[in-house]
Amino acid sequence: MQQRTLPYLLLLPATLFLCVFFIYPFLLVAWQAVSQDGALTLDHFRTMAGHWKFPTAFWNTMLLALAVVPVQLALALFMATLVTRMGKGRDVILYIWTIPLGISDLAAGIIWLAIFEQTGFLNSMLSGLGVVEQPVAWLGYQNKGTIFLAVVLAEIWRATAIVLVILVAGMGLIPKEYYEAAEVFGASPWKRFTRITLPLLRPSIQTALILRTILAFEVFAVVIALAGTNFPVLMGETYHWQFNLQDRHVAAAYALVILAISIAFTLVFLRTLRVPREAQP
Amino acid sequence: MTAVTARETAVTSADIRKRGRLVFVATIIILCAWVLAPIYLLAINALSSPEQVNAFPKSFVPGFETDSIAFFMGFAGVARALFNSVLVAGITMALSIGLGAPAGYALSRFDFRGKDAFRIMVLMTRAFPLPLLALPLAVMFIRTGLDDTALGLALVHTTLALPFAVLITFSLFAGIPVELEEAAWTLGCTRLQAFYKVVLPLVLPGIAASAVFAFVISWNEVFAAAVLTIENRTLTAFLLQNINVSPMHLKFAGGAVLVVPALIFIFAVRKYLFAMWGIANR
Amino acid sequence: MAEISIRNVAKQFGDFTALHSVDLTVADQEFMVLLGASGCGKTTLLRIIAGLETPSRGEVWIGGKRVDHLPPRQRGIAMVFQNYAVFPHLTVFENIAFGLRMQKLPRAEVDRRVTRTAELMHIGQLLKRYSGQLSGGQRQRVAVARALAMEPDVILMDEPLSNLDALLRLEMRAELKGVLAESKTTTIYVTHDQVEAMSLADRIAVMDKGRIVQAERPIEVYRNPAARFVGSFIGNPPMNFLPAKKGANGSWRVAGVTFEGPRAEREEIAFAIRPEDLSPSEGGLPAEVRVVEPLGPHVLVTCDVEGHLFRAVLDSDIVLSRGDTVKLAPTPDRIRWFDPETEKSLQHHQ
Amino acid sequence: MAEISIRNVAKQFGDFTALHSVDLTVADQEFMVLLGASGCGKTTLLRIIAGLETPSRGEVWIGGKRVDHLPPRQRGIAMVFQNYAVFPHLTVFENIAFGLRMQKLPRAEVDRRVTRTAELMHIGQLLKRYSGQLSGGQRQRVAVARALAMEPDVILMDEPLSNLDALLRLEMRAELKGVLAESKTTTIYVTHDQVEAMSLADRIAVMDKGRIVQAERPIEVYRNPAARFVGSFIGNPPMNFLPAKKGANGSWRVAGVTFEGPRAEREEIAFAIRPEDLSPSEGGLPAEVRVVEPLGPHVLVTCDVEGHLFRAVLDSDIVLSRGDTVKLAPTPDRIRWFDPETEKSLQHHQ
Amino acid sequence: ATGGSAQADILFWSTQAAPVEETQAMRGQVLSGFEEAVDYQATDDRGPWLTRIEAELQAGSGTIGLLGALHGEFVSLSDDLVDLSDIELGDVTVNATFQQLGMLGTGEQKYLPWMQATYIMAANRQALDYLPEGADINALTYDELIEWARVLAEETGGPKFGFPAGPQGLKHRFFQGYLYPSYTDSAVTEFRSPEAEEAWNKFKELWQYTSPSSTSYGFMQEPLLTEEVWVAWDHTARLADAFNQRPDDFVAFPAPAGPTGRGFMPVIAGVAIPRTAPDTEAAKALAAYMLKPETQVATLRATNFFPVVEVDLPDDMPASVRLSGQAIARMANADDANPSLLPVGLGEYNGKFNQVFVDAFERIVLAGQDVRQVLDEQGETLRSVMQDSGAPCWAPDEPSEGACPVE
Ligand SMILES: Nc1ncnc2c1ncn2[C@@H]1O[C@H](COP(=O)(O)OP(=O)(O)OP(=O)(O)O)[C@@H](O)[C@H]1O
Ligand SMILES: Nc1ncnc2c1ncn2[C@@H]1O[C@H](COP(=O)(O)OP(=O)(O)OP(=O)(O)O)[C@@H](O)[C@H]1O
Ligand SMILES: [Mg+2]
Ligand SMILES: [Mg+2]
Repeated sequence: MQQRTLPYLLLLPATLFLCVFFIYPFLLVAWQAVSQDGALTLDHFRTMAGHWKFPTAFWNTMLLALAVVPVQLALALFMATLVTRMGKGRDVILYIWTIPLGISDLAAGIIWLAIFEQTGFLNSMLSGLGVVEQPVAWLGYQNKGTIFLAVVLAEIWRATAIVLVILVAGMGLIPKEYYEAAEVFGASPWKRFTRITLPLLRPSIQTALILRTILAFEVFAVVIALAGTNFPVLMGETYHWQFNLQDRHVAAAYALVILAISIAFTLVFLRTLRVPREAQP
Repeated sequence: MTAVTARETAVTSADIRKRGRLVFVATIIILCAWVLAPIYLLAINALSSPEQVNAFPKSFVPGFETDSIAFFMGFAGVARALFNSVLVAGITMALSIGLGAPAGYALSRFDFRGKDAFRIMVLMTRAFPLPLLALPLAVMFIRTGLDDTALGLALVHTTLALPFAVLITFSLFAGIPVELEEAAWTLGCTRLQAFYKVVLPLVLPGIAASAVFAFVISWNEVFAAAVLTIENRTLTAFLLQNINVSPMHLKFAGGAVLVVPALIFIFAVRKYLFAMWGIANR
Repeated sequence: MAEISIRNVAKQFGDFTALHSVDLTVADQEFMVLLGASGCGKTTLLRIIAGLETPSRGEVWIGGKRVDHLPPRQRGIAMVFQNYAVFPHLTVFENIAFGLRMQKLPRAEVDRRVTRTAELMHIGQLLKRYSGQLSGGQRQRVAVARALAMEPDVILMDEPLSNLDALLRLEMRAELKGVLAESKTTTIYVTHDQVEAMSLADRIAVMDKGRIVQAERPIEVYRNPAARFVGSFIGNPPMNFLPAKKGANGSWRVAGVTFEGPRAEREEIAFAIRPEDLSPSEGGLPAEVRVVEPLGPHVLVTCDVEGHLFRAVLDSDIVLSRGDTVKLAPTPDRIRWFDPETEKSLQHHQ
Repeated sequence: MAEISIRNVAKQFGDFTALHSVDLTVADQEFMVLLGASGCGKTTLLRIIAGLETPSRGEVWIGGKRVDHLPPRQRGIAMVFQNYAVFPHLTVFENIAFGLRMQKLPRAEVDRRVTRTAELMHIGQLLKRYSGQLSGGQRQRVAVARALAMEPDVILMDEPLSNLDALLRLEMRAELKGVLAESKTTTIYVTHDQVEAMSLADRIAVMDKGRIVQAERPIEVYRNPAARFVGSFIGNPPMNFLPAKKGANGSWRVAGVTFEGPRAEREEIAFAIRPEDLSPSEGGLPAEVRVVEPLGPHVLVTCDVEGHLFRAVLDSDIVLSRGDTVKLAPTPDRIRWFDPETEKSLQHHQ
Repeated sequence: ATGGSAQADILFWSTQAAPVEETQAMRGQVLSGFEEAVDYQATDDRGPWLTRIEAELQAGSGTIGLLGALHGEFVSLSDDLVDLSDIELGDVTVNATFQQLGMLGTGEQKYLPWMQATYIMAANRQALDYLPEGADINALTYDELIEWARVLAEETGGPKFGFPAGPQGLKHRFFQGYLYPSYTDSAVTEFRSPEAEEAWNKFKELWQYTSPSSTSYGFMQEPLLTEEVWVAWDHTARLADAFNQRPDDFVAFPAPAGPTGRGFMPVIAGVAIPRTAPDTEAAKALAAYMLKPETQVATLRATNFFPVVEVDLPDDMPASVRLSGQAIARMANADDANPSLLPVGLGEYNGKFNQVFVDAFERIVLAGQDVRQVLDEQGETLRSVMQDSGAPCWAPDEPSEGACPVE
């Protein structure tokens, strides 16, 4: 019957919506990246790529995503597994773990800055314990390593909850009977995790990974708060070109680069974590 | 196996269980601490006087000074901004679920051409920096009169929240046996009714997750809110957009004022987030 | 009027053909039982009738109306799924009431129907439970009750009693038959329990590898299998087959014994007899006993007749043991003959 | 050595007591069949043995070792789940291989065992499919194959053949019995098919409402039910019961006919006879025919004896129809008597 | 009038006085005196501010009545600003230089100067003990500053000089208006001169004794208050909190001098009216109101920005006004004073112009790249910025014909 048209009907509202509120403005902006005074040009990309900060920003962004996303996934999986084994009090624990969800990246940046800044809580604690005599400049420009670490920690703290919620919701849908069968057939808790949870959770993992990776490529506020300009990232550069340098063309080029790497990673996740139709429950 | 070794194994395994339990509880506590410690620090700072905030070494107990918080609460228009925020977040939630859930359903139940293209399109909205889109959107809104309305801002926030709604509902719909739906069809449901009566309750966690994300995204979004609302500022645009250039104690107080409602919201929906019907039989 | 007519329906799953051109008509109010080996396509056929699966070819008519393009809910059917599909988020009561609520029946009527069907299925005391708190058989009964409560024109049941104990099943079977007859429902009922099939069916349709081989009254199917498959499939234990070589004057020689048989052009055909149509008697087929199994009032004797497996159900009084040789004489009018190539019956009236 | 011993096990689900103090010992290599009404606690008992459910009370011993606190995987068991629990994300091959891979068996051995058990279950050609592409019966066979491939000490099967057709079931049953005997596996097998129970079991344990009522050899259970429930539950159709009033000289009057019976202090006890132990004969119990159902070689006659439901399985030659009156004489040594209060057998040797 | 009131409010869209307390003060103490309700919306984040106004300009209709921003922020909007020369200011005397700047190199009054500030030095009194022999705090040289920073770093256990090099920090102004004029008497022409090289090397030296957290400082008042830093350079408004909270613990003093004088630079904020303003007349009235002496004083209290019109300051001004006022006066009146103007005529290239200095800083000081090479490369960038914008030189560079050249 409508079998063939139904999916399109279902997608229609979202598609129309996105066409008006995303695709249209997006095309306008994208056009700026590849044009100058109405003529096609790649100059803006050249300007962008030629700027001395571009490679740093690019690799910093990648590095950050590579450091943050896998840890978040692992941590969230771990937490979600703990959740499924909890009895009483699960509600409370879950709530606590999802608290960072409600905290904006700006606020998270403030919080973590309060920890890492020179007169911050970390130094207060360390000097209180007598570990250090002088407050350490964790975020000083020479300490690229600790800056990176601080950003990674803050990002992990802030955004693991998103992954956690997606995974916990997904885990709740896995019928217990499969765990029971696996258990009877000799699977240790670890094996049950790798052989049952992970494969059956594939759609949720895929979703979480895609969303997190995309968000990781857009990280901005936390980095600015903690690292300032010491740790340039693509999104920060985009912002900078758009508003401080007021070169919308180059800013749009940056945005397209962010978009391109996001799509590339998304495609990888879509392919590698695909669940064949026949293997769906 | 002899009885002796049997007893031994029984004992040791009971022991292991006890130890495992301990490790389990300890891990949970550590993780809770990891999450709560920064929040606690935020609370300390928000509840301290400016001097305490700027002191070194810092105190790890709050000074219980509510001046900074009171400063924000005393702002004229806070109540209205709060109302706007809730309104915008509410519309965003409704729109993103209303638009996203059907799309997620289509992605999970059908194989059709353009499926991946659609997914990519949805994700692009998330992968493209919003500040660049704000200008054309603002122009469009000013021209159409959507400017400075809760609906207008909610539309933009929906663009941000929609990918979450689509993907999350998709991944959870994929876990619901089609057979339950089929049963509903044979019992007189249209596809839509089956969706609402059978699928939706079962993916309640997914819906709740999407709702939370939509809410939180809208709640915390500053840029579009700052550009697209003037009279009808949201609380975030009202308080947060200048927080970076405000003195420390106000930064924290402002942060805290913004965090609390979001936490209340999550608290309110938490039980749906993890509602489990035991699709499993037992 | 809810006659079901399936015309030339086929179903492919990728390369695999689950149904080859199926034709079947179920008369209004008829109780049709579908029997067939595991994987032969019974569920697929039901799903096509219900509209849950689109046939690759062919037409489905219900009540004189072509329904191929109608969604399930507009076909006036109810279905019991092979694995129940009880909604996990609803109580038993709400599960049973589900279809009724869809029809917007008044609350009192819903209550009445739910209570009635639940009582019928002996799950009246479980109405408040969720499916996760039910045993397998209880869940299955919820599925049946849910379909019955609908009082549909057509009901499709896919092994609805398979998880029930014999006693309950016997009861349920009787109740079902009564209720469905009373409500004038046209029924297609898949079962693998032949006793059930025999006692419930107005007609039995036997399926084999995606085809319907015979669809007739139970006794016909049992006594006069249209094809060798039917004979071997129906009856527990199944019919025995032995090769018959052409003898003189249109007679056939089976394991050294001569029988009158049909005229046939072939040199060799198949002789068939049901295990319970055998009795020990001189002049019978020589059989060497392999296994003797008690079946309550009878014994099932598995023997070897000229290298062929041969079973007989004999009175339990007869004492036999492994290695004995016994002569088993078939009741003459129960002997059937089959063409070894087409596997069709050689005297079947069709 | 894998003797299973269940001692005083009870299980509560909230207010509901699914098992009351169950005691059961299954000897090493024994094939124990568990029979009981739907919802009586069979699955719960298996799950407790497997370690999937914690008993509220009592102990479980396997192979002389107390296993209450061991996780399922350390109990040396395999299980066929009532609803199969075939992993949807694995092919049939990988499903069957699952347990073997967990044991880290060499690849060749895994292949060998999977292929062998798959062939045994007639699903050799489906190895590449996913469970979503299987019919109900096929899925069930995958579940059985998965358990068999483990070659465990103890195998627990929860209605493993319920979704198979009679023929296949007959075959599977024989194969199962053979394989399990060969591998010296201790088996607990839940079924509601009494023929299956009779032909497979070394012993049958009959459960009623969370209690084990009798656990003895099949023929004992059939012939000498320890309790009225057993008689009425086992046998298809079940045993008939009629009230018997004390007559003169320790005889009992049943529907106007006098029988010798046990000595008992009571004024009224229950007379019981199996339907197939009746034959039409003068001096039998007067029965009014209500329904006549053909069952292949026999007819099931449902009658009314003094207002009580009464069934008889008679030769199909006898022509009867509704409303006829027939005298049904019980075979004397098959008559059983029960205490109406305790419902225990009045001559049972225990 | 705040957040939300009647529709007729004049929307004052500003990048200044963004910190919440200042915004509050602007609304409550400055604008409440105006006859009509004013909706004062301030954001420090250039993004939303610019996006909004550009959107209104593109859409051709808007809600913004009055724009408040820095000189540099108006330059790119120049074409879309209404001429304000017809505003009746009465007997108010506006600083002529600033008024001239407000024309943005055109013939029209694109913006009216609104308030001014500058950058000065601040120090914790404890630091004064370490002042090098013979150094006068009110007439420091760069060498003395470096020495002072060195002594502080060595004797107090860690660097105590602080510099706002964070993302919100105004570091580029230091290079444009302080370091370059002090060493090269130029900001553009001599960008890559040997003197410039020396200047950068000096700065590198200073940086050695600069708190490494400087790269995250936006406002120096906080590190001063936490005593992470004892000596700092920053915008007066960004030091105000320190002075106000602990007036007795801090001193304010002029920026240091170099070989070519004591370079310093004013900060000018102005008010302008976009062509899309809903009610230009009302906006003009508001602009005029902003320039009234009373308003200017109130603004000073609220924002720590000084008046641009002639006023008599009352005595009860906050500590910050008192302290920085003195320091500014000393700086401006110093014998070697070498004031720079804000860039004019850069238009949309304003940001890129600043970026040249920021990049030079990041490369030379933070990344430790070769000074000569960086100056050559950044010099090229600067040259193309100047050429593309066509902006002529401004003080202290010699006036030029056409685009200001980079030697
Ligand atoms: N989680 C639960 N909560 C409450 N009652 C339960 C729960 N699980 C099972 N029961 C009840 O316990 C009883 C025993 O269940 P069990 O599954 O063992 O029955 P069973 O003998 O296997 O029945 P069947 O033959 O129908 O599968 C049933 O009456 C069932 O309703
Ligand atoms: N999605 C599918 N893809 C491929 N083959 C399928 C699919 N669904 C069913 N089949 C095959 O089609 C055949 C018919 O399946 P069907 O479920 O109709 O069998 P059935 O007669 O109901 O069997 P059972 O008695 O075991 O339930 C089976 O051999 C099955 O393996
Ligand atoms: Mg089937
Ligand atoms: Mg069960």
